[in-house]
Amino acid sequence: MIRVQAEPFDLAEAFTLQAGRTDVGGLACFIGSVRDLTAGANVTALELQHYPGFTEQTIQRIHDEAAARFDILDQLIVHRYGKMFPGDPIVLVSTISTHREAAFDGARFVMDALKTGAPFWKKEVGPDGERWIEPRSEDYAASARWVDVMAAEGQDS
Amino acid sequence: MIRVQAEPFDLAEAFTLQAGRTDVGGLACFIGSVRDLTAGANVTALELQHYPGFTEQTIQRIHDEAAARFDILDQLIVHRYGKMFPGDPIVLVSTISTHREAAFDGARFVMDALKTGAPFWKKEVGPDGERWIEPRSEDYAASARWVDVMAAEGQDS
Amino acid sequence: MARLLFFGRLADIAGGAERDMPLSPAIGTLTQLREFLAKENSALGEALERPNIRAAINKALAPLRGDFPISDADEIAFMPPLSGG
Amino acid sequence: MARLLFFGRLADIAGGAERDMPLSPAIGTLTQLREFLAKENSALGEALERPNIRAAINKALAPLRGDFPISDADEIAFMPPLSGG
Repeated sequence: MIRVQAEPFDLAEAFTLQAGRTDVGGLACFIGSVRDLTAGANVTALELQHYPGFTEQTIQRIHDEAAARFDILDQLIVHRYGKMFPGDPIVLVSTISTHREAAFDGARFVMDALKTGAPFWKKEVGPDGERWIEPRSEDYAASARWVDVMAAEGQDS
Repeated sequence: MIRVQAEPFDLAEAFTLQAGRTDVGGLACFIGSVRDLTAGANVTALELQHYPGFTEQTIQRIHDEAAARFDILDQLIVHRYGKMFPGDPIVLVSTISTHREAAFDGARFVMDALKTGAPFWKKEVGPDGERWIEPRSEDYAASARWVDVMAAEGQDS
Repeated sequence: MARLLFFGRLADIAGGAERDMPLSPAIGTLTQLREFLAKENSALGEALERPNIRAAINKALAPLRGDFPISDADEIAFMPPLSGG
Repeated sequence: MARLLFFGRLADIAGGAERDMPLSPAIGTLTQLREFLAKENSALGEALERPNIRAAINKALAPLRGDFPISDADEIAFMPPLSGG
């Protein structure tokens, strides 16, 4: 399931995927939060803009791609938009699988894909004003890595 | 922090690492649970034996190695022993970092290291009796991978 | 009436995140729209020239260059590099 | 009195997970202890020959083969492959 929302989410939602199940060997989850310092600049708030409809649709596509590529039983992606402050969670990704490898791979793939492929735009607010921020070069490299991995495994169709 | 205990643990403990902090960009966590089916055999219970003292000391060493190898701010490893049933969580690993890469790498390293390096012995109980189980060949490969990764990066001393 | 959407820094440059605009017959492709906008606002024109800008027509990605057709009922979005997660 | 600990399947083969045993002067190394145990219980002797068995003396890993010294006050653990997580 995917959700895009302005409201804070409950971190424990990460674990709802495996509630009542006995076929889950591993659950991997990731929480991304606002930091008070990025690239050496102080951050007092972060504003995430999204494109209603298009954002959900794009995240759903990332979700479906993860489901197709990895042996995961289920996954949850929750992403906030709006104004957030240091310490506030922005995104939650959780995956379950019979074994840990697919759970880890799935969660990491989704995070890498969100970083450069999810329609959000981030404005950092700091003591010196506001600035739009873009993915780091490491983020583009991380996304590209999955293309290489899949090509190497001959699974990219 | 590491803990080895017979009692069930609260999954939400995974998130205590980042409580009140504003320097955390990513938290990665993993929960390993008892499955009702392994390698095609039904499982009604899993008994984990440990070696009091030695088990804690070995997990502490894995913890310290993860801290040295990855740019993580903090980590939590909780591992149960004793009799568990399908659906019961066995292990919780949680890591926090400024960026997601180190958090993911740290959590995965710890899990891979626990699988083949933590002093526990597992007995599966099923309808056909009991059997001791050992790591899968994939588990040994996963542990060995980190040695290769570190050697390739020239960080293994 | 077409609806133009500018995201991220593009909204600052365009002077607003949304704009409703009738498309004259002379503006029948994304490239023609970009050229029209560049004439009005050269900073916006330059910003839309950058290679990492994406466009979506009615919430489907569309090539920003070339003669991708647009019509007067379309929602046309201009997006700088995405940054989720 | 030395304390022997057998973990996992080794406890089944040894007939118990723990055993307190005085070490005679003839049993001064891990190899000599293994040989002694093998004479008593050939199945255990064979199990301890397997290359994936580890030993720990007073909770520190020790090489199972060779002349690693042991003494009458030691806690000596024999461990089949570890499987955590």
